[in-house]
Amino acid sequence: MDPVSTTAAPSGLLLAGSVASLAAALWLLLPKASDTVASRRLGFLLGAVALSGFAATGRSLGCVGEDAVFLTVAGIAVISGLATIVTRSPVYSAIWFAMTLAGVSGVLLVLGAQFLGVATIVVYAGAILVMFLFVLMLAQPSGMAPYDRVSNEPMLAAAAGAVLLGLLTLSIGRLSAAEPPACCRMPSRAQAVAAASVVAPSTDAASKDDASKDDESATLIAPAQPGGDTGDANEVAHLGAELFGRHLFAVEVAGVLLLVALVGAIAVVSRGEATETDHRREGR
Amino acid sequence: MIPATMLTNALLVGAVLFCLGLVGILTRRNLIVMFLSAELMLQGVSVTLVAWSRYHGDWGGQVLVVFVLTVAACEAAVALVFVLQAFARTGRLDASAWQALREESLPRVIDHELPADDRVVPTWPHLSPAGVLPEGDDSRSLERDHV
Amino acid sequence: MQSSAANLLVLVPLLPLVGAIGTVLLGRRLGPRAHLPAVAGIGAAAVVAFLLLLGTANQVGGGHGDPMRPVEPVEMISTLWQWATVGDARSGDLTATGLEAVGAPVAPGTADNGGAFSIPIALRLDPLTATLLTIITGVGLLVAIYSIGYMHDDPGYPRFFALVAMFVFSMSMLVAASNFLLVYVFWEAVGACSYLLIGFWYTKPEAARAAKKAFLVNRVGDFGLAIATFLLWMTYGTLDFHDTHLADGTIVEGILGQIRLADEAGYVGGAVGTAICLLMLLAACGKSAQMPLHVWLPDAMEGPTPASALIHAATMVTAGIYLITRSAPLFVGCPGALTMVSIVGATTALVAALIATVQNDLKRVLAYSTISQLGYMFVALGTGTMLGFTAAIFHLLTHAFFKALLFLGAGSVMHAMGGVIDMRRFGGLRQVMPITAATFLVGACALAGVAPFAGFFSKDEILAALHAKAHPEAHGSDHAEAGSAGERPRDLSGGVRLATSLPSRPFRPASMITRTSRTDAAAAHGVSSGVSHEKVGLDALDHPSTWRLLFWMSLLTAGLTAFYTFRAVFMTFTGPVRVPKEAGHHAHESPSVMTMPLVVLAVLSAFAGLVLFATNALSGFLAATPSLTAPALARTAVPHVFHWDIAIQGTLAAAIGIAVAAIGHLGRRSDSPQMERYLGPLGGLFANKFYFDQIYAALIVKPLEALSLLTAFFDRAIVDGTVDAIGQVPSAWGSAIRRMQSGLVQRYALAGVVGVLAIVLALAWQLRP
Amino acid sequence: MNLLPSAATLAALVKIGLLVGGLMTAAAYLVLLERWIAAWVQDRRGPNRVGIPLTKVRLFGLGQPLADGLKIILKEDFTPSHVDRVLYNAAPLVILAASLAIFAAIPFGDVLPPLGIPGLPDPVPFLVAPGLDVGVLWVFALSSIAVYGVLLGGWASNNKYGFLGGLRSSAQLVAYEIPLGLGLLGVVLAAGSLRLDTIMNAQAESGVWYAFAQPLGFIVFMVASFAEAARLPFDLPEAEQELVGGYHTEYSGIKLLLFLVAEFLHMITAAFLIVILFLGGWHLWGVTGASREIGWIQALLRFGILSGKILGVIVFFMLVRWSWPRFRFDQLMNLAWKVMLPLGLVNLVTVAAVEEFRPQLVAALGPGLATAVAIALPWIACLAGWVVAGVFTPSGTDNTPILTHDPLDIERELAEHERLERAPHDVSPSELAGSR
Repeated sequence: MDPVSTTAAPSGLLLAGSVASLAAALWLLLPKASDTVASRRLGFLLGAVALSGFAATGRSLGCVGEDAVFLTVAGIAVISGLATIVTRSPVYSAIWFAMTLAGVSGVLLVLGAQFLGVATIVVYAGAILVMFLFVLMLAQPSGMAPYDRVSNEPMLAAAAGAVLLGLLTLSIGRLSAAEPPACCRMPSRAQAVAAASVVAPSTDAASKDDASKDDESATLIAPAQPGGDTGDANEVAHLGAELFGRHLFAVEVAGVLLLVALVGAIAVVSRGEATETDHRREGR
Repeated sequence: MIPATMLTNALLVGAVLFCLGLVGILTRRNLIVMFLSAELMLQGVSVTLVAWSRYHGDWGGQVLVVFVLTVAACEAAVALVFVLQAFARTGRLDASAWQALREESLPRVIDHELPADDRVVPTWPHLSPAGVLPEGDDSRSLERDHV
Repeated sequence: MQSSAANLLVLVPLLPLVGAIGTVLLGRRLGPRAHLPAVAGIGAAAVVAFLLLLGTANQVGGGHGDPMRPVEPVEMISTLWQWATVGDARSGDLTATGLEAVGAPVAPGTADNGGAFSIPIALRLDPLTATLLTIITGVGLLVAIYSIGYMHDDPGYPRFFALVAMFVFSMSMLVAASNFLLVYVFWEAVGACSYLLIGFWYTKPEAARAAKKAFLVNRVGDFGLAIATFLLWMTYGTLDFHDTHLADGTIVEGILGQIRLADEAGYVGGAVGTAICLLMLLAACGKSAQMPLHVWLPDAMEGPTPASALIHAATMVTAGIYLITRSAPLFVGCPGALTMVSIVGATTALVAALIATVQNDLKRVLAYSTISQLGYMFVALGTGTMLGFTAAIFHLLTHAFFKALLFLGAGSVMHAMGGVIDMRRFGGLRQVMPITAATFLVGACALAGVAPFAGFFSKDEILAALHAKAHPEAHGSDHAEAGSAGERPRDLSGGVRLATSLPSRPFRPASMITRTSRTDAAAAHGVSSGVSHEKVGLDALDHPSTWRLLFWMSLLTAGLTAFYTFRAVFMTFTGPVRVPKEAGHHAHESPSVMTMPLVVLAVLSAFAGLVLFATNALSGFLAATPSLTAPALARTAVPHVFHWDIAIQGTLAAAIGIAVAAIGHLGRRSDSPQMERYLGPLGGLFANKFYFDQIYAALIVKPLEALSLLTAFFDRAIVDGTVDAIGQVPSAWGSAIRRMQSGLVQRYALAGVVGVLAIVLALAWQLRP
Repeated sequence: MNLLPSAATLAALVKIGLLVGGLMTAAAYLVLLERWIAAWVQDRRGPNRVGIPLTKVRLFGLGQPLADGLKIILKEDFTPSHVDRVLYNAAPLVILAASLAIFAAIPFGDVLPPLGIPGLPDPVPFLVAPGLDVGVLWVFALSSIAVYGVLLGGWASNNKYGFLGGLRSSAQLVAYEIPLGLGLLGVVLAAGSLRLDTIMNAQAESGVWYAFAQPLGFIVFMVASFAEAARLPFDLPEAEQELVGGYHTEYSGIKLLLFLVAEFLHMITAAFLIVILFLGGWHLWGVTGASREIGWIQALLRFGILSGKILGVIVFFMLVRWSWPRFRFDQLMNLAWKVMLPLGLVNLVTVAAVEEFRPQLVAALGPGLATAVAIALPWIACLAGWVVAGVFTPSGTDNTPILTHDPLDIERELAEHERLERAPHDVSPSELAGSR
């Protein structure tokens, strides 16, 4: 695909319409005192309009065939994300967020970041979100509370979010419309690698070291590998090398951070429990 | 390496997720939903980082996402503990229950207009009692009233 | 000699200051001995002051004898440090335009000063200062010793002594300072001490009110001194009394420095000079309780009696006398102002004496007597002659003794009578407290001018000085050498004109006026016109007929003085013995710590006048004071003569007064019908003190109160209202904005997001393609 | 763009079909096997009657799964009125889908001979998603997705038994993922890859199964697998005596079937992982060889060996179920955090050290002796860890419940209950989900 799209720059009208409809949609969808079924339906409709408007503004709807998987997972991510923030029940919010995670994971897989895609599921869906659900269910077993049925300043926040999205879309659209600035141009080495990988996929210099262990040729579960890029056949190995090579210190720091968070969490919780047991002992 | 269209696609997805998370954290009052929204923003950032990383053929973005995951895990652990403590104090997961930082003479912000809970409360199945009922308050139900 | 004398001079104020601080610091710990630091300090200062007096007298030389001999001025300056120095205080233009517009030329020798302004903390020692220092510390010491007995039960015992010592310090500095600004500073300081001592029993409403009144009335005079000081600096470019030898060899001529004193034309006359002198007169009126600012002194008797004796009889009230004496050359340049001094003094003396005749409060009698005697001194000062100045100081000296004696005696009576001071409620006390009665009688004789007590001689000199002015021809022979001085060519024109108006012989002071401000003098006599006529009118007062009137007024005052003094003596100490019941059972003679100072003062009152007059020590000594060595003044020096005629007149007046008092009061009950019932309407006038307070209340206090109410209203309603309204603006803003501080974190976050969005939008708008 | 599915896609579809069919059948017959084993263990008769319908042929009761399946499918799909319908219906689907999707990354080894189909590699790996670089992580990811089925099913049922079962399950699964991962990490470290087939091949090539090379890791992984599969003695989520039926108390009919199938799929997954990671996969010394060039016979042999090993592990699972009593929940958690986690760390460190110094060992001792030392060291670590854990872990030695009060004191229970009612937030999660 041509990296520089030939369509005109995003029309300001379209963008403004998208922003307005997104703001209206968010406002209609967010929990409020004056909710009706009709308003929520209108909100959904407007939301769809707004998202398609943004997509059109982003000018990336040219090729459905190759991007179908991407569109699917991205759609799942975005719609679930919208549902996450507008659903009344926090449990449903969490479920929708899990769906978002699935979508994001899909997006990451499409982008060729296998490890991160799966790690997102493992870490977020498997651990973090389960803990959230756990707490939610413990703290709020009935599922919905009065404060879940109202929002804080929905109109202003929706407008702010929509305007921010409009700005981001504008800049993203301009990014693709314009010649990539010098800072954004591909490094020459990467270009060379890309060119080489198109000609002879198995001779990727970067993956040669691991070729002995790499029995399978480059057939990935993610169908969308534009350009037959095999640079990530050993994605995990590369990422690991990067992590434990250049960023070793940062990894250590992150490990310490995890440890500190763990100790801190346990300290706060166990202090509460200590009082509990004290109370009991006193009662005996 | 990914083409520029894929880049913009992914960036757009990231931007949408980020903004949705932003709106969520600003509007929703349930502490946990607020955290979910924050995580949603992190997801948007992660998508953006990975997209740029793949576009440039540079691993830095993905490394950063790994750290984002790490920090998110830490944040979740600590935040959940605090949410639980907050819940223990107020009995609610309401962010608006914490207003102590307000101006001294200002009154507490109270929701005067709450939407009616329009869900149908189902009638529960009742079993005929067997054995001796313990002495106690009949009005106090051990069941949850609804989901 | 100079350095050691200067070092000693520093001790005079320093020791009482140390005593005051010591009393403040140690007062509570010392308890009943809290007087020790103060008394020790004052006593030491008194010794030092007496030594200095002797030293100065030694330096003056024989001092006695020939007044015709040109006297070498004796002056020792010790500059402790520079208090403030300003390179060019005058903007330069002011000398060129401001003063010329007034019409007074800058005095010669001052223009090159360049506007430099410096205040040296300089102390001076000259005969006048030495005399006054001795009086201050001596009387202060006696009063302090007396107070040990008088104040012994007072809860504010240490405070009293601290204040007394502080007052002695301030007063010593006032007379020892060699700079008008320092004079002003300590002028205020003694005022403050006076205020604190009058209001010593501050829980008593009358005392607090009297203190306030004294302070406020004094402010009027202080204001005059402040303006006078400003004018002096503007006119002479310096405030120092003495000449200053700068490091680069130039000499800054002091206002009373020897260079300027030697120059006949060294002093500014005319409008500016008269203004300065009148403003100083105003200041002196305030401090020395002269009309119309005398009203505070009688009320000041609410303070402790020793304080009254020290401050409001012997020392502080003489500050005005000192100021005028010190500024004598300035006054001599302005005869109108001089005459005003005499007029004010004579009027005050007469009015106060009249009021005193009907007072029943012993201390108030003495207070009005003080006012009257101060008026006497002013009359003498106003003559502008050497004789007048020395007479004034002489009377000051003797008055300090006998008035302190009388006050302390009154205090002794009051002490014994349990605080009662109304003469009608007791009588015949000479049998109860003989020492007090005897010493009081000595003091009364001195005050009344009975020969040979001290008052007789000093009063006689004052009357003589007046007589010389009133009858210049009668004293002509004494002015023989003055005439030749007046015929110097530069003085000729004015002198001739004045000579035409006074054909008998040229009058020296007048010729001096014509020299310093000859155009004004010319205008005064109609030769040329166009300059202000008020000044002419003022100078025109300087006429023998005026002085004749003043002489007779003084003589009348002398008679009245004798009358009211002996009225008080008779009412208090003669007749049947009566003691008020407040006195209880301790109506007895005061303790020796109180009577001893009385005796000392009585001795001084009895013999000081005779000794000083007979030896002529004082006038010879004072003549060495630089201020009094101005040529114009020195020419008025007369040989030491005892004027029999005037003495006889004065004694006659006193005798008449005493006789009338004896007829009215001797041997009668003091609560019997009084003399004033014969006065008719005048009695009411006297008893109400000539309605001064009422007039002030009506003319000044009431309008001021109305104005105050108006301005208060303006201040509170309009000024404060405006300020409050301005203050309400941010407050309103704040109360509007702080509603945003709801405590809801999400709203804060929303505000942050909106702000960031605004910034991003602005940036995007700026960076748009 | 060619809209026709490519050969790879077609192959994937074929594999998926084979897998799903095989797994479903296996699940059904594993139920029968379990009942047989239960009967055998308890010395009674198991199901042995249902044979071919309409005939008298019994076939040892092999028809029983079909009959059971038919019955449960044809039962009324009853949905209680008080449930959250959406999640109630979604939960079994989620858990089944996750359980099935795990198999996308599980290799059956090079069990197919070269087929020569264009567009496909030779030999075709029997693996739905070949080339997935993160196979192990994929397994992890989907098993954690499966938690949602349990959690949501329990919550959506709006039943306190179901709710507690769901909570217990989630806590248990999250807790045991860590020892599971630690056991796995040793293997990953030794093999140098996250791909399951690579790990399998590594064992075949060296001839040393990781169960022998890393005994501690094997034990930890085994125990954690039991817990992950919620098999006895770790079946706390559905402990019948306590929670009626656990998270699927309110389920019936085909939805219950889905849950049960998913449970068996979990067990199968666990067996697969144990075999692939620790027991050499299709490798058997002297029988299969390690070559990648194989013929049909070799391929079938390997498949048979793999299946046999898996069956053996499953039988072991079932024997354990009928041999051991259930843990208490606090014991379960203690085991996870205080025993398994440290042991897993010990294993990981040992393996890391051995792998780090293996080249030096080989250089110093020669290949044979080096391998012996590399095996001996983890065994020493295993024994030491075992002893230390046994000495220092109280819950491992003392199984009696820690009673803080008389459990029969009704008054106190009521007071406690009232206190908790007054301040429900004071209950800590472990307390709520605990033995009380």
